[in-house]
Amino acid sequence: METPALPVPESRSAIPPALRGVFPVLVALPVLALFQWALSESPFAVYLLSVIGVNIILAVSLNIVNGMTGQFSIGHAGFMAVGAYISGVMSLNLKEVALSFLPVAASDQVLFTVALLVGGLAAAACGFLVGLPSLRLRGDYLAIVTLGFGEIIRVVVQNTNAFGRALGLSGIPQYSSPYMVYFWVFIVVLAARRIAGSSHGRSLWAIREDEVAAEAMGVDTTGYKVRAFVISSFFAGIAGGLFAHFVPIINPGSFTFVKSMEIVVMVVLGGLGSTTGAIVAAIFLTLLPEGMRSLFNALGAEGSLAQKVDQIRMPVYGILLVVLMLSRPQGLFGTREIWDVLPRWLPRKRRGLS
Amino acid sequence: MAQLLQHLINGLAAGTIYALVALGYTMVYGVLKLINFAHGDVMMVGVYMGYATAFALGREVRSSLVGVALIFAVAMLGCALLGFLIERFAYRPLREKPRLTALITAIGISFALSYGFQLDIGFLPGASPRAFPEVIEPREWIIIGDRDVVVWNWQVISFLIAVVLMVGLQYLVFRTRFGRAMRAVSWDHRVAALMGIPTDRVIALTFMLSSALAAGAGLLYAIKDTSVSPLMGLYVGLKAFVAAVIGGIGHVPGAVVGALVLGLVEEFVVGYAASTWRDAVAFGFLILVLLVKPGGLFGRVAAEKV
Amino acid sequence: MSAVLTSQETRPPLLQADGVSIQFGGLKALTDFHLAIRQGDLLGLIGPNGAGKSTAFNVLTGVYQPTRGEVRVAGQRVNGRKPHQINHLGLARTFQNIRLFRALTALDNVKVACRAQGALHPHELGAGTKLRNAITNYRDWWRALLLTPHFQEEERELTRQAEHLLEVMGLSHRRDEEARNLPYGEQRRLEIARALGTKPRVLLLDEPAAGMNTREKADLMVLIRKLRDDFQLGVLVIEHDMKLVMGICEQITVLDHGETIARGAPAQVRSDRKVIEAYLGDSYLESHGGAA
Amino acid sequence: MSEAQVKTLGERRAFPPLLSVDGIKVHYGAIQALKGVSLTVGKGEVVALIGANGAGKTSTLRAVSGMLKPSAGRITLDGKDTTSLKAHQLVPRGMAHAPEGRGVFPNLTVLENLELGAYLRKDADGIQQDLEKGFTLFPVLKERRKQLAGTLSGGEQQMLAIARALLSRPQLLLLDEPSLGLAPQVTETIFRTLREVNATGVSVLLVEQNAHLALNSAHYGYVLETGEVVMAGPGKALLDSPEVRRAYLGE
Amino acid sequence: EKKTQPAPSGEGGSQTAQQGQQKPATPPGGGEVPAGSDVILLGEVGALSGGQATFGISTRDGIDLALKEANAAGGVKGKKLAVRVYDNQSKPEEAAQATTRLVTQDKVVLILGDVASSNSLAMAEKAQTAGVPMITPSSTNPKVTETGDYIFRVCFIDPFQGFVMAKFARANLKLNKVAVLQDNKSAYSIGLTDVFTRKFTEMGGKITTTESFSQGDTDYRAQLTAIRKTQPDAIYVPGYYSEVGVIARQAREVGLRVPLLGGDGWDSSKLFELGGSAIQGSYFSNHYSPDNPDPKVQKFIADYKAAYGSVPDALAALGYDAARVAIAALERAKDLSGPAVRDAIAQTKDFPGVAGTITLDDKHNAVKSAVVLKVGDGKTEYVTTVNP
Ligand SMILES: Nc1ncnc2c1ncn2[C@@H]1O[C@H](COP(=O)(O)OP(=O)(O)OP(=O)(O)O)[C@@H](O)[C@H]1O
Ligand SMILES: Nc1ncnc2c1ncn2[C@@H]1O[C@H](COP(=O)(O)OP(=O)(O)OP(=O)(O)O)[C@@H](O)[C@H]1O
Ligand SMILES: [Mg+2]
Ligand SMILES: [Mg+2]
Repeated sequence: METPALPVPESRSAIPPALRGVFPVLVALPVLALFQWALSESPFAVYLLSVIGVNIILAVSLNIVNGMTGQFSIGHAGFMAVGAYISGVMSLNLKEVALSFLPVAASDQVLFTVALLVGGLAAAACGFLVGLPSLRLRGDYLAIVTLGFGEIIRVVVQNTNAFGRALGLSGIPQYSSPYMVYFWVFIVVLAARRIAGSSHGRSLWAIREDEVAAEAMGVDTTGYKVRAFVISSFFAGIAGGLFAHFVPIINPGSFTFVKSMEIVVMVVLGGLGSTTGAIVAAIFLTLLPEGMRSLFNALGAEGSLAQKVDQIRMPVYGILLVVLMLSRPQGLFGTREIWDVLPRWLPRKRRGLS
Repeated sequence: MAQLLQHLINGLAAGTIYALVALGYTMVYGVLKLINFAHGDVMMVGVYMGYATAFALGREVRSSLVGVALIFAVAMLGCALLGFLIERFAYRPLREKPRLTALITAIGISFALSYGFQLDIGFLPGASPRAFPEVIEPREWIIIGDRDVVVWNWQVISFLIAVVLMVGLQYLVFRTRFGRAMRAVSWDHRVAALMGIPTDRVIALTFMLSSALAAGAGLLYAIKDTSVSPLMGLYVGLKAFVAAVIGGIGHVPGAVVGALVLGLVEEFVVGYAASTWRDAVAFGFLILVLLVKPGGLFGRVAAEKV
Repeated sequence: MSAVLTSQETRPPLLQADGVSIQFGGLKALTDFHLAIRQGDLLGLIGPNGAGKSTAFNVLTGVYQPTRGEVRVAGQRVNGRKPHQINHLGLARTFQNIRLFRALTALDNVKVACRAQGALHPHELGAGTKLRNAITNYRDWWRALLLTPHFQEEERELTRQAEHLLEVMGLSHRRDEEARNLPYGEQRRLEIARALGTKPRVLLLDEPAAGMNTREKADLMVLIRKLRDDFQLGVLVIEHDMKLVMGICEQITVLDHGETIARGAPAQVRSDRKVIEAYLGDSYLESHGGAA
Repeated sequence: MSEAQVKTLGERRAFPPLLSVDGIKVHYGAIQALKGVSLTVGKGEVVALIGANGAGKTSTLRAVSGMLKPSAGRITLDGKDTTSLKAHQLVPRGMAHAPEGRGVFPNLTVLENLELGAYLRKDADGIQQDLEKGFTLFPVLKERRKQLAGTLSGGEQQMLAIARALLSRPQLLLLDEPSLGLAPQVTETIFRTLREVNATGVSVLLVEQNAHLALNSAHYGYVLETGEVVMAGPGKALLDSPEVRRAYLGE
Repeated sequence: EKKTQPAPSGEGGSQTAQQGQQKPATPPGGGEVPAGSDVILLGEVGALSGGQATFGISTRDGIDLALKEANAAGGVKGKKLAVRVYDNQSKPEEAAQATTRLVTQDKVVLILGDVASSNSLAMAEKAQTAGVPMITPSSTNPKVTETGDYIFRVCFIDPFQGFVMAKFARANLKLNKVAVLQDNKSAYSIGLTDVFTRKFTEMGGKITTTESFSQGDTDYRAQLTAIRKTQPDAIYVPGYYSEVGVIARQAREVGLRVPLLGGDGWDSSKLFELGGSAIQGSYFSNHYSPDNPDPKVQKFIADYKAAYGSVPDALAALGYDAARVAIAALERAKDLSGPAVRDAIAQTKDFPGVAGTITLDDKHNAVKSAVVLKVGDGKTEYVTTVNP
């Protein structure tokens, strides 16, 4: 019944070891294409799913730092902003450019991917910078540095003409598609799971549990912390890039510390360290406000009082957070994953190596 | 020169308000190691309580000494009660749980209060800012030259209040039995209970004190800047929190010094450099301080005995 | 005894402290501390509470930086090195207040410490290796992300090693139990297993028998000897249980107020007047009958 | 439930009753740590509780001092039911508990730690006297009175914890492994102190790994095994019993 | 290599600009009301919570009033009007989400909103893609209507307003030196600053300094002290009333006695409360003057007061106008499909709004005159009208 806290890659498997690394990707690509096709008639579902996907990427990536490594970062929106703006500016400038050897649509996707990667790498570079102080700073002090960093990014954007200042960047081509978003969701989840199942993941958990002991057992704690920040902010940057290409307007007001907090909420609500928990929480918290909207509509939102109802969502959201946290303080799944807590009759994940 | 002096005074005045709010953060952090993200919003609620009282009292009464005292009393008591309720229902049940969970409920409370007060339903005030009535009639106390340098009565008053409160709190925390109990609870409330310390009561009292302090700070803030709005707690709260960290969170004089320094830094950035970069400089300064002194100006990073 | 000593001298010390001192504020926690551990040694470090024993461990392992003196591991000066680097040179320890990774399983606790390679050679710590380390590191991350066969093989190898260590320490039945749920005595043993995972040359044990009953202590004595022999270690033990220390250590260093007040074979130390006054107490003499 | 299985050796000296623990059960989540433990401590009596690691000794003390609420069973102190009282409510009734892991407040100075021990006392003079007494008992503490307790060595912290517990002038003192990590000499001191304190009428419930020491200084002892009392008897009698000698003294 | 496809900011014509090249946008005309339905559903997205809530709420009330009046008068094409209002929390991504929902799920025929241009831009992208017409009441940034042919506005744009105040300051007030205090978080404020600065210097004036603050601030003493040093004749504060009132007080406090100048963001009955006596004697450009004796303006003011308890501000007036332009267009349109409604709106000419007569030009912007008002004791005084 008690499952190991750390997932381990499967050992008994029909897939030859050499293929195991890429196998999930090979499976995912056609599935995503199907998914994309199924959605083609429903712009709102596409939009909502994109938001959910971006939030999943954010939550899962933040979980690498906050959940696995036990560092307390509350500036994730800053990294997201870096990715969003860098890739956004790139796409705006390359809007009229196409690769001659490809059809226009394909060329756009290629350029978009490049823009995403550049944005992600820029965010990763920032993550490296922010990770460095973790050499000296612990806990809440590190948290406030990440927060400060996020705010600095916001101010920089707000004062840079190339980034559109307060108005933000508008008219970014809407290249983002559920296919792309969920491809990255897939990548980030896979990466998080594989990190968790490797010696790197164990080192991160060790840092979370006891930094002094980890260091004494030969874990380069600073190095690992910095790398956790780099990876986590890379994906935040990717999330930002995806976000910029479907909204498709970005504005400094979208990347405030309130946004960072929302991501932290997803991670904690899901259960610190639980990747599937972060996913479920991200889905739930994104759908919650929209669900309230549907509820109010069903109650007759065209009435006069109902016009005031939509703004009730935010305070209600706040109260719900309190209630949820009180009823499940360890997060949805604690540090475990969904298959560890689902009832037994569901197909269970095989025990891995350990 | 005169301008420099004026900036100095402005900076100190702004810092004073940060200081009063920061003291509340520091106190709660001191006992619970909880960053009470709802603190700024409690302050906001306090200000609205004072606002309502001021209106109920009418123009005459509210600017009398009794009136002012009454406004402060209502707001501070009201907030103490609010603080008690928040602690009782949102934080206490999570005391044995991981620290981050309480942080999330704090965020939840913060959202509920700030966005809740933006509603224009029932007694809630609605989103638009209001002018806080003049309760302390602003008077110029020191004027140099052709109003080159002006010091206002409320600037001096709030500065004095901040200093007195700081000294008082420092005394409370380090010289009294209650303060000792607070510090014991902050380390390990289970063991503290073994000393006969009623931990729940100590924590509740700390919260009430810090919330009352927030209300007082908020009123001084509203008197100073005359404008009241539901999101005011968010902005002031964030800055005050930064100030508390600069000083070394959990450290009482540190909070005050950190706040004054932050106030001055912001003032001088705006006054002499580019006002657009104020927030960036403020946070940059914070990061710089932490890099040099990882526990803030006064805080000690508790040397962990291995 | 003296014959043994001379033969030891011919082997180079794996861990050496030369005139190490450290101060906390005004407090001299450790003064002019000397020590040399060679392979096969089983040394003891005793002294009254607050004498500086744990501090000595902390200085040796890089948790604290000495204010004066030099620490060498495998001949390499390690002053200023981080604990993990010193650990890589082959120095592992346990903690007086157990510091396990509480939420991790017993197996994972050990796996954290297990690394593919053994202790580094001293020159591998020199300048210029930083870049190489960084490259190796990122390469390892990629291997983990791509689940390369090499990575899978390495994971299996780590698991095998860790399982073996658990078995050696008699903890196999606790493999998948979270560390925090283990009884105290098993937690102590798990700490030792974890330390062994780093493939050390020298093992430092800080009060390994604390919280164990007499019987468990007796078992531990056997175990420590066995570990030394099987893993070819040098071992340094801090312990307040005289039966254990006197029973297994070949040489004992006694600290008091940070200063070394005696050093020698158990019999010698036991009858040293200064040691009796500062540490053992007269009643110890009475109950053990070994008057000087 | 397990009352019948307790093997009792020898006669217990009669003390007026003080603490009585009656069939308490304790759970940590799914783990049941105590499966119905019963024991009594008389006024002026020293009672030792021995048992292997994880037997539930600490849990028993925690339940007695109100740190844990037992899920079943009853605890009475001085004739009053205290089962549902919280820890801080038991202190004024004469309970003092020096917990496992010492529980000193590392962010407070040694002196402040000691003063907290006397938190509920109002007699400044008496406190001062008891402080001095503590300092003569443990002179190191006097030297270090201004030092933060967190930087004390392990043994020093243990002394501080005991001195602090004594400062509340308890009627019943709960000690959880007081000799843990102490130099032999200090262990001596502590057990001597324990006897002295006991001589003034304070009852002691003592948990120790060092069964030899504990049973030697106790009037009565209980042996705990996996959450149950399996044996009880006067200290000396237990010491002589072959089971105890084999299981806990390694003979 | 250049793309062969046209840039998406297609204008005029009936073809929808295709934003997402990978698949064709939904066919235009999201607004088919189910046959037999007796309600025409409009959508509105506004900042009802967050930093800009106070403006969003005024707008909503203005729109609400217009719809009530229209329904009382029998509705449109024999059907009642209803509006579904979604909050965007003052964030563009929420605006985009709410708009997408309105145009594709709720199938509204037309969409209204918002104040802040970045939110309106996000809405415009989605409305344009879905082929649902959108009218923004009060977003003054030129970019908004450039998004595509389905996007309209009933207010003038930043360049015009900046020009109005520059001209007024130079020609009427004969000012030489003006300092600027802008809201760095607001695109609107930055836009006005840019135009004002350019025009004012072109006309021979001098900008002594440009300082900035962030929406939500309440302490402007540092900026004002810095401004004071430059001894301007006036301070241009193109912000919102929520900040301007306090700025005026603090300007007096640091010894600045010169008038403040501003734009339509000032217009609110709250300005007098927040600014007290300090704001008196200042000027701002606006869409309409409540002093306007025109009966339809006075009726609007009276009705609004009766319904919501305060004098309508410019945002309420513009919300009201936007809704009425929309209603009129729906009435005119041959059916309720997107292109038909779009074409009907585009034909709006000499529409008598309370905030000026509205004619939409070929860029879908309202060509209107602006008024300059002077702040008096508890009310504004009409000073002059400036024509485009
Ligand atoms: N980080 C620190 N800051 C200040 N003083 C310290 C620190 N670490 C240790 N000390 C002091 O150094 C002295 C030696 O402590 P140490 O822990 O080495 O003792 P020890 O010999 O291990 O004692 P014990 O047997 O009780 O564990 C003690 O007096 C302790 O108070
Ligand atoms: N906080 C806790 N959470 C979960 N299980 C616990 C906790 N504390 C104790 N236990 C379990 O309860 C059982 C009894 O523990 P307890 O600490 O009372 O034993 P003990 O006799 O004091 O042992 P030791 O000699 O190791 O101190 C053990 O199995 C232990 O693992
Ligand atoms: Mg020690
Ligand atoms: Mg125990």
